[in-house]
Parts: sequence; C-alpha cells; structure tokens
Amino acid sequence: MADVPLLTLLLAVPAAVALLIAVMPREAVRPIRSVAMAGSLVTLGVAVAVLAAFEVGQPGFQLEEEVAWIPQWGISYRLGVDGISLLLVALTAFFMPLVVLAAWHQHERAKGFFVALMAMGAAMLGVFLALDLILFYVLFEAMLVPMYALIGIWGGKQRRYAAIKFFLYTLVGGLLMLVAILYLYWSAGAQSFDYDVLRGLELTGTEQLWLFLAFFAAFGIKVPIFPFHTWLPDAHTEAPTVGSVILAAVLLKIGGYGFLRFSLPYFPEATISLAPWMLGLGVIGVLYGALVAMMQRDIKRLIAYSSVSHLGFVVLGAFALNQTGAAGSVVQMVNHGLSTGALFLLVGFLYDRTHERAIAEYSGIMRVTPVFGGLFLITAMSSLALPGLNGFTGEFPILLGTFAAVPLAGIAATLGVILAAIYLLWAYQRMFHGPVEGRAVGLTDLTPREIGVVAPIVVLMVAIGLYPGPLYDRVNPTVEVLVEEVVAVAEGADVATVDQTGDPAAGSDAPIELDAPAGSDLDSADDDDEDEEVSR
Amino acid sequence: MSALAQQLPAGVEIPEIPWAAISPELTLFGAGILVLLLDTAGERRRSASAIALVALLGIAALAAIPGEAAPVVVALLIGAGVVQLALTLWLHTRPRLLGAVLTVLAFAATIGIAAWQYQAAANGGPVATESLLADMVAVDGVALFTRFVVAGAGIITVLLGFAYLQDRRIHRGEYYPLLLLTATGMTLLASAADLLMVFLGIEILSLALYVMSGIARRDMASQESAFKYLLLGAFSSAFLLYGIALVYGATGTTHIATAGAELADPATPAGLVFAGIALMLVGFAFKVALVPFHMWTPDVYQGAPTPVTAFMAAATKVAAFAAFLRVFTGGMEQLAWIWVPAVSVLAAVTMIVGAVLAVVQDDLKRMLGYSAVAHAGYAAIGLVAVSDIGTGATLFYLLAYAVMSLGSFGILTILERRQRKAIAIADLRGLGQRAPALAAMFALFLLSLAGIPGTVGFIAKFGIVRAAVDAGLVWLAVVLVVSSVIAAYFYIRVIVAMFMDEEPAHLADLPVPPASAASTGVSVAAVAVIALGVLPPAVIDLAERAATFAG
Amino acid sequence: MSVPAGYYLILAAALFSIGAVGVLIRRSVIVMFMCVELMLNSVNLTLVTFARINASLDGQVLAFFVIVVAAAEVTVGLALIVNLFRLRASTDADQVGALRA
Amino acid sequence: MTPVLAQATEGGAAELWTFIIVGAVALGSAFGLILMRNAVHAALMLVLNFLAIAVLYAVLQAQFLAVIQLIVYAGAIVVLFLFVLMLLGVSREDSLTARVPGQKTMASVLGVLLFVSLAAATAGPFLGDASVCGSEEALTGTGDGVPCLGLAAVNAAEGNLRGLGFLLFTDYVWAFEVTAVLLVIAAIGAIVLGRRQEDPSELVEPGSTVLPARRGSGSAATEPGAGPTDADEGAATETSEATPSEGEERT
Repeated sequence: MADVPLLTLLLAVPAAVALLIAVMPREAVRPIRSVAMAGSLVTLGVAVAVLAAFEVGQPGFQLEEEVAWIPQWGISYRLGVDGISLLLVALTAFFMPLVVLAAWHQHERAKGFFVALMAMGAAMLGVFLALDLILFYVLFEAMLVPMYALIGIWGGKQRRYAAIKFFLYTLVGGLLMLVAILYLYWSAGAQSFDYDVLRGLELTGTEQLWLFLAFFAAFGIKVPIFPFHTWLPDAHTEAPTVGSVILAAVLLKIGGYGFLRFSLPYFPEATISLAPWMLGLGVIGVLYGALVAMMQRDIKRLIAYSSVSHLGFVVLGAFALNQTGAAGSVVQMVNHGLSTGALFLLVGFLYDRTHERAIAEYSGIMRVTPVFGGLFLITAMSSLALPGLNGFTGEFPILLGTFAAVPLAGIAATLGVILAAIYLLWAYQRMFHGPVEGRAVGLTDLTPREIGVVAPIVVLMVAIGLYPGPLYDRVNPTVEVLVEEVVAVAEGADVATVDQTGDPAAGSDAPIELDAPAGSDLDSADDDDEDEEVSR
Repeated sequence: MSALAQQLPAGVEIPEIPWAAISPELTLFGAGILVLLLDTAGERRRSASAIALVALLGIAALAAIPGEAAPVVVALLIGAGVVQLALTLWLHTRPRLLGAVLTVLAFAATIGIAAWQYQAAANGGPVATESLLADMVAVDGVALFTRFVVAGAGIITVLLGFAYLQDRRIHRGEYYPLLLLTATGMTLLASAADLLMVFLGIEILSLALYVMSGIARRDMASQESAFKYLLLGAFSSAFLLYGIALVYGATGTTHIATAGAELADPATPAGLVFAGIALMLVGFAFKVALVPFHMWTPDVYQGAPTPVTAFMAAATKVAAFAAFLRVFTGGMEQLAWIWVPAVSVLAAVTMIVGAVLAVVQDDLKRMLGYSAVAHAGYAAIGLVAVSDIGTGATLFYLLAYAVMSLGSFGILTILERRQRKAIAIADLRGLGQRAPALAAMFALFLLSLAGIPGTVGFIAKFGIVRAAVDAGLVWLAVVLVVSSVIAAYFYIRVIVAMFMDEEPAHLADLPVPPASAASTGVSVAAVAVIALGVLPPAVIDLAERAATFAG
Repeated sequence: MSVPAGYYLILAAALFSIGAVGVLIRRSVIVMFMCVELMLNSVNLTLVTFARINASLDGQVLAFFVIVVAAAEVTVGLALIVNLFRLRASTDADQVGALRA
Repeated sequence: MTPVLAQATEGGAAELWTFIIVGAVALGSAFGLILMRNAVHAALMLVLNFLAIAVLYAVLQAQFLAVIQLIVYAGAIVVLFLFVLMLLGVSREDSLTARVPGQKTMASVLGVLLFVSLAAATAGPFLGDASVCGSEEALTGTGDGVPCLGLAAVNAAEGNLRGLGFLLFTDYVWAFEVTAVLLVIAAIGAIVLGRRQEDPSELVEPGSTVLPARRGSGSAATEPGAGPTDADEGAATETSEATPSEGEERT
C-alpha cells in the first residue's frame, strides 16, 4: 500500500481520462461518457483508498510524495494530505461520478464537455493536495480554463459576460497571490517554494499585513467574501447545472481551504490583527447573502446568494481562531458542498424539464412530483442547518466558536441561520405548495438516473447529520495544531492586538471545553448530543 | 600570408580565423548563396548544383589539409555537397520546394552545430568563446542560445510560409535566401562583441526584413509596411550609431567590454557617457519596440506577409534583445545606475501601453503586434535586473515568446488562406466547432501569451517575475501582473469568439483547413508550448547556463 | 586663432538635429529618407572628429562601414519607393492607405 | 611618436576660416533640405551638404573618407535619389503643411532641445585650448579641455589610406567580410522589389493546386473572383483602419 503513489494516482486518473477523451472522435458520445464515468469511479475508488490509508489522529501531512520539478527555481512536485485537505479531497472525488451522471444526456459538444469536466477534477484535487506553493498556484489557475469553458460554452444567455467576469476576477486574485508567493520565496532565502519551508518564515508585521492581503485577494474572491462576491451569482446562474454544482461543491471551498492552509499559519500576526475585520466581513457575508437571497425571483440566483451566506460561516469559523470554529469551518465546507451541490442538481433537473428558473412560475410542485419535492425538502433542510442533518454539524460549532471569540458576531451570525430558514422555506412554500399552477403543470417526476445522482448525497447528508464524529476525528488534530500555533503568536505578541480579538483566554480555552471529547477521545457522539441539547 | 605579415606595422597582426566558432554564420550564409544560385540558375539548375558540389568539395579538400580540421568537418562538407546535388536532381522542376527543403536543412544544420558548440564550450572544448577575430565576436552562451532559437524559428517559418506564399502568389525564389541571410544577421548580432558588429548585425537583419516585408510587391499594405519599417529602422539606426560614436569618442574603442569599463571610469566626460547611453538606448528601444519607440510595430506586423511577421516577431526579438543584453547588462553593468531607471520606466510604460492598445484592436495581426510590444516590456525586466538570473529569464522568455508567436501567427497564416483575407476577431466566430484542433491550438497559444499556468508563457513570466523580485524590482513585477490582466482580457475575447459565438453562415461555407506543412509547424509550436510549460527544467538550465557565460 | 574639436561636434549635432526634425516635419517619403541620410552623415562627421581627437583611425573605419550600410539601405529604400509610387499610380493616385505620403 | 606629433600643427587660422565657411554651407544646405518644397531642390541641397562634409573630412585628416564621401555619397547615392525623383515625376508636391496641427512647432522645439543637449554633451569637453588638434596645449597636456591628439602622426607613419587598409584587413576583417552579406541582401532586395512585371503563375510551384489569389494582396488587379462580401469589407477596413497610435505616423 505504501508503495502505491496514491495521491499522484488521484490526480493522474482524471487527467489521463481527460487526455483519452480528447483523442476520441467527437461523434462517439456514448463511449466518451462511459470512459468519463469509469474514470471518475476509479478516482473515487482511489479517494476511498486514500481515506482508508489516512491515519486518524495525526496532525501532520500524510501519504507525502515529492519529486523535484524545476530544481533551479526550488519548485518541487510535492503532494500530501492532512485533516483539512482530506475531507475536501474526498468531497471532490465523491462529486465526480455524480456530476458525470448528471450530465449523462449532455449531447451538445459532449467531448469538450467531458474533457473540461475531467480536467477540472484533476486540477481541483491537485489544489487540495499540493504542498508546493507554485504547484498550488499552477493548479489553482489551471482550474480557470476548464471552468471558464464550462460557463462560457455550455452556459445560459449571459454566459460570455459571466465567464469573462469569473476569469478576470480569479486571475487578478491569483496573480496577486503569485507576487506574494514570490515575495515569500525571496525573503525565505531558502530558494524553495515548499509549504513547510515557507511556513517557518520570520516576517515583520508590515510584511505579514501586505502578504496576508495579497493572499486574501485570491481566496477572498474564491470564497467569495462580501465585496468580491459579485462574480458568483452571475457565474452560478449562467453556468450549466454541472458547472454550478462543481462551483458550489468544490471550487468555492478553495477559498476557505486557502485561509486555513496558508493565511493563518503563514501570517499569524496579521491574522490576529485583521481577524476582527475578517469576522466582520464574514458576518456581512452571512447577512447580506441571506437578505439578498430573500429578494431573488430566480431560484438559481437564490441558491447562489445562499452560498454567499453559507460561506460567510466558513470565514467566521476560520477567523474565530479557536479549534471549534476552525474545525467547524472545514466540516461546513463539506456540508455546504453536499447541500448546495444537491440543490443545484435538483434545480438543474427542474430547469431541464421547463427551462424556467423564476420562482413565481411554479406552484404546487409537491403534488405533481413527490419524489422531487421530498428530496428538495431534505436538501433545503440540510442547507438551513436543521439539527439531525449535516448542515447543523458544521454551522453550530462555527457559531459556538464565533461566540467565544466575539459574542456580537456570533449573535449576528445566528440571525443568518434564521434568515436562511426563512428564505429557503419561503421559496419552498411558494414553489412546492399551493395549487398546481404555471410550469408545474404536467411536470414529470425524477427519473431513476436523476434519483441515482441525488440519492447518494442525501444519504451522506443524513449520515453526517447523525454521526459527524469521523469527520471531526480527522479534522481536529490538524486544526488543533494550527490554532495553537496562531494563538501562541497572539499570546507572544502585543497585548493590545489580542484584546481586539476578545478575551485570549476564551480563544484558547473554548476548544478544550467544547471539543475535548471529540479531539481526545475520538468520540464525538457526545458532541452531537450536546449540539442537539443546545438546539432544544 | 607570411609575406603580408612582414609588411604589417608593428603591433598589428592578422587575426586567426576561428572557423569553428563562426561556422553557423558560414553555414547560413553559404546556404543562402546556394539557394539563391539554384533559384536564379533556372533551367541550368542541375549544372549550378554540380558547380556548387565542386566548390564544396574544394573547400573540403582545403579543410582536409592535415591538422586543419577534424575529419568530421570534411565529411560534413562533402555530405552537404552531395545532398544538395541529390535534392536538386530530384526536385529540379520544383524550385520553390527545393529552396524550402535546403533552407530547412541549413537551419537544422545550424542547430546541430550550435548544439555541438554548446557541448564543446561546456566541456572546455575547441570552440573559443570570446575575443575572437580581433575582439569582434564572442561566441558565448547568449550567442549560442540565440542561434538555437533563430534556427528553430527559421524552420517553423519555412513550414508556415510555403503554401501561404503560393496562395498569395508571392512565392519568390529570393524568399528563402533572404530568410537565411536574415538569420545570418541575427546570429551575427547575437555574437557581436563590438559595437560595430552590433550595428552591422542590426543592419543586415533589418535590411533583409525590409525586403521580406515588402515581398508582396503588388500589395500596398506590404509595401507601405516595408517602407515604414525601413524609414523608422534607419532613423533609429542613426540614433544608435550616434550613441556608438559618442561611446567611441569617450573611450577610444568600440569593444563592448573595454568601452563599458572605460565609460565607468570617472575621468570620462560625464556628458558623453550620458548622451552615449541615452542614444544607444533609444536605438535599442526602437529595435525591440519599447514604448514610445514602438509605433512601427503594429503597422509593420500587420502589413508584412504573415509568415514574415511570425519570423520577425520570434527571431528578431531574440537577436535584438541578445545585443541589448550584451551591451547594457554585459558591457555597462557598472553604469547600471544610469540606465536601469530609464529602462525600467520604459519597460513599465511598454507593458501597460502595449496591453491597453491591444485591447482596442480588431485585426488580429495588429492585436498580436501590440501584444508583441507588451511582451518586449516583459522581456526588458530581465534586462534591468542586471544579473545572471535576469539574463537567463530574458533568454528563456524570448524562447517562449518565439514559440508562442510562431504558433499564433502560424494559425493566422492558415486562417488567412482559408478566408482569403486579413483575420478580424469576428472572422473567428464558431471556429471551435468547425476546426476544433486548430481553435484549441490557437486558444493554447493565446493562453500561453496571457501567462496561464501549464503553458510556457507562465513559466517564462514566472522567471521574469522571479528575476525582478530578486533584483528588488517588486514594483515592476506588480506592473507586469497588471499588464497581464489587461492583456488576458483581449486574449480571452478571441477565445470567446472561437468557442462561444455562433458561426455565421458565410464562414460555415468555407472549407475546413486540411492538414498541411503549416499545421505541422503550428503543432510543433503547440507541443513546445505544453512541453516547456510542464517540464521546463532542461531548457531553463540551458538559458541560465547561457546567461552565466555572457560578457 | 584655431578650431577646437568641439566645434565640429557642435556642427554634427546641429546637422543631426536638423535631419531628425526633417524626418518629423516632411511629408514626402523621399525627402524624409534624405533627412535620414543627413543624420547618418552627421554621425560620420562625429566619428571622424573623434578619430582625430583619439588619434586612432578606428573612427574613420567605422565611418567607412556606415557609408557602406547607408548605400545598401538607400538601394533597398529607393526600390521600395519606386514600387510604392508605381502601385499608387496604378491604383488610386491620391490616397494611399495608412502611409498618406 | 612624439617627435612626429610635434610637426602636426596644421590647424591655425586657415582651418578656422575653412570651418566657418564650409560649416555655414553645411548648415545652410541642411536647412535647405528640410525647408525646400521641391524635392529636387532638396536633393541638390543634400549634394551640397555632402560636399561640404567631404571638405570637412579632408580638414579632419580623413583623406580617404573625403574621397569616398564624394564618390559614394555625392556621386552615387544622391544621384540615385535624383534619378528616382525624375523617374517618378514627383518633383513638385509637398506643401510642408503639417499633418497634425502644431506638429511642426513641436518637432522644431524637440529638434532645438535635441541639438542643445547633444551639443552640450558631446562638445562640452572639447572646447578648450587643448582641444585644438595638434596644438602645443594638446601635445603637452596643458590648457583647458580634453586634448585632441590629432591624426598627423598616424597618417604620417603609414599614410591615411594604408593605415585604414591595415585596420580593415586586421582588426576589422570580420566586419569587412560581413558587409558581403549586407551587399548581397541589398542586391537581392533591389531585384525583388524592382523587377518590373512577372507572371504570377511563376510564383506557384508547377503541379500544386492553388486557389485564386486573395483580394488586397498578391495580384490585386487581376484577380478573377473576389471572396464573399464580408471578406471585402474586412479587407477594406484593414487598410483604412486608423488606430490611436497612428497619430505619430511618420510617413
């Protein structure tokens, strides 16, 4: 087992499939999609193997692989997983076969579509696995092109505008990050882009501040954080179903992942001094996203803004600077991926039938298509963080963590949860209940294939909702080390800055108090029970 | 010879001829003359070829005098004679094809010789690297690297041009000799160790390019672009020359290294130093097209026949930058405090203006012309870094740019043949569905020009940024980033047209371009873009080693 | 009374500047081309003066090469001009695209 | 060397007067070149200028170049210019009005600035007593300015022509050989561009199938079938299209 380069295999399988499809004849739609399906199943298999090989309880990187790539410039090909990336890798691999299945009847330029899909998969997995900053950057930008194509070629009416907006936003952020990476390299003096080498740098406060902002440009746009979010609704709305799903399920996670992977450990001082701002932006994101979602008439746009809102929680968790929040943030990313991905899939199925996205055009769907309605309801519940479903298991720790850090932000974010319930249930009520009217008339229920796409996600939602322990078991050790590192700097640093983030004691005590059972005893059923109690 | 030597004044000696070091120039020039001869001989082509064989055999016989040259050289000379005779006998009714084949062979031979020289120089072998021919020539890393790039670009240019020139009825027999002679000028320029050789090199390559730009004799645009190029070229040469004259006046020499050291001497009149540097800078800025000395570029790129434009973009830039590097970074390193601020500002302005003006273009050749301006700005950053890292980065950048520009102009030659007109962005609508391979390759080149990872454009820009940050020029790196984003916008616009727009009816009627020599050339460039983008270490190594023995 | 070398350099600078201005203000391509030749000549004058100052013949050799280059350039340039005018005569006598000579 | 140098004192009043007169002619003819409306007159001014410079070369101890200047420049190059002018019949023309308003003023200001800075930079160090070539001050290294050593000694030793010859075939042998490339290109260029008319079919390989030539290029006038209408529009805009950068156009 140890001899098999699992992580490379994880990247190589979708990449090879993309190349294979690229040389297949255009007309061979059926073979192409079969190959894509087989490739994504193999990828999922490898991901399962990675999950199995991952040693729980270890905070550091595992299954590492390293080969010199451009030795003159200190660039290497280094891959590895830790608690933060493992779940996101699994999520990505999990979605790949579903996405292929969802696009089963993609006939228009199918070849290019599946090439883009597979290339996207390889690049996304690579981003989570890369432990060399240049490799990370290369894959980060490499995602741009297939995603751009997915939106721009197979998207809706405004696809060109949305695609270019997406491309330029991400490119700008990425390039600023590149300059920051180079600055790190230069100040390292170690002539290396290795993640760990750069992690140990001594940087002055000002340097940290600027570099933090440069990285923030890249990740903040990806998340997206409030003022940089405008590309997302456009991209989501115009992208084809599968594009929206990938965007929601995986791509947006890269922002949160980047904060935890780079911003926090690399620039602890800047993180601490800017954390209040980040929390503020997170809260604004949560509330703004929710309020704007409430006003949407287009169901896809509504979900897109709900993404902005839910990902605000990820930012909150990451910058609460305690273990509860950070671990919750990782789990929230997984959960948001599942629930929003499923929502986009379901809305996509609806759109396939009616070619209509306006909420007002539907009424009483539940009576016509009970399976569809039921699945939509469960997914929406998951999205609005109903206890017992997965959404709750991420958002609740985040709220606790935020509350521990800045009580006011915690309270404000809780308001966001309530708003989420309002807009989702309101939309559900408008579309699914009432008399059967508008486009709902004559609607056919989901086909077995479509059920097959959504069912695994729903199963996972329920499973995680009832028993989130395994997730936290894997996340906690890594996050614990990370938060300790940052907090250690905070305590060593100027007291004034610490005061801004709230009581430092609360910051470091909170995780011990709340997550001690989950972190140390590897048993988070308690955690779960506790959550339910609190919710009551 | 000895009798003459006795008559020479004391202290004057006839320099040794370093045949090995200058053999690429001799090969290119010789091939140029041979192709010209075979073309002009008309019906008596076979006799001319036989005469050429005799001449080559004669040279081989001279080289065979014991101790003069290695047996392999003799064998190569005889081989060259036999090959050209065989080809002539085989292709004597198809003179253009004969010329093309011989040209490709000559370029390939140049690459081979340069590779051997590189090998030999690296092992301390028989190729002298500097102070050759009375300090006129320095066959160092910069020169060798340039030879590789120029010869490679030459091969691809021949492939791109063949059918295109026939279609436009401008397939003159003199085209191939001119191509070879231009390349001769470029390699001469890149190996110049004396300002006089810099001047002559620039003039040789420019003169040949003027003629090649104007080879479409009945095309007004081509004639205009050629004349504009000539006039502004001569104008800028005058500035360069004035600068050289002042350097000579201040130092009493035109040898780059000596003059550079003399100029740095505080006893040298400061006015002459400043004015000399400023004027040479203007001259070079014209040649490599830095804003505000760029105004010829878009017109000339647009007007010249497309394969010529491709060669101009790819090879001229390398040669001109090689000389720029040698004179400024190499020769005047100690005076960096004078010229680095000036070139930095020029580079910054160039990057921004080039990108911004490209955005508003509709004609693709013109757009690529402005993008060439922006790319000159990027390459210039490696120059102002004044370090081996910077020189290596610039060399690698130029190689990358050569590949990308050959590819993209190559695509344009194919499309121009298909549509029988200059290509505007609107003409590309729906190409992604009509000719997916072609469109995908074009997209690849454009993404590479934009510097998207996975392509050589990214690696090259990365090297430049690295050199800039290393030299403490972070602000230039930031300007590069800003410029890249602006530039990305217009590259993306083209990709949008190809893949996301509907194909208009009149374009759908046109045939899909079949596979041809040009598409082979483009494919080679595409493979290079990816290969160098994914696994560049070997070539980076080459560029960096080339940079370390410059001077 | 005698002539310092600087006088020649001033004269050369004046001729160079006049030539440059000529290229900028004239509309006739032939006259512009002549102005470039004037500039090259002024450079030659500079070179020859410096040769005298430095007491080395290298400057004169450089000037010699400049003359060769100028001759070659004029050959090609005039051929292009002839061709341009011929084309213009055969197509449209007044307006010639971008050149507007 | 030193004893020979001592003899090199040609300079003096004769040189001054020569310089004043010939310099005035050179300047005047240069102004004439850029101000004469008639291109033929301008060309004649150019000849005058070249002749004046040839005289200066002789004064500057460059006898060989003086002769070359006469033969090549005045004799060949300007004659070629005149020949072309006559051939094309463009002797009238040129209104001297600027294409862009104020361009003439701008150019003149730039020219004056260029002159002042060039003159100050280049001639500044060479205006003192010592810069009088071959003067006592120059040879002894006293007086102001960078000393002008003068070529008298060098020319006396080998002769100007012989000295140049030695240099050309020793230090400059490679440059000299390389000019061969330049001249070959010039010859090819003149042939390629100047050849009167050729049969377009000669430019196509026998046996190769080629579509009719495109519009706006190749055989523009003789072309049988133009492309689709859209293509024509494209070709038209291609040449007439004005871009912001063309404001600086020179030709």
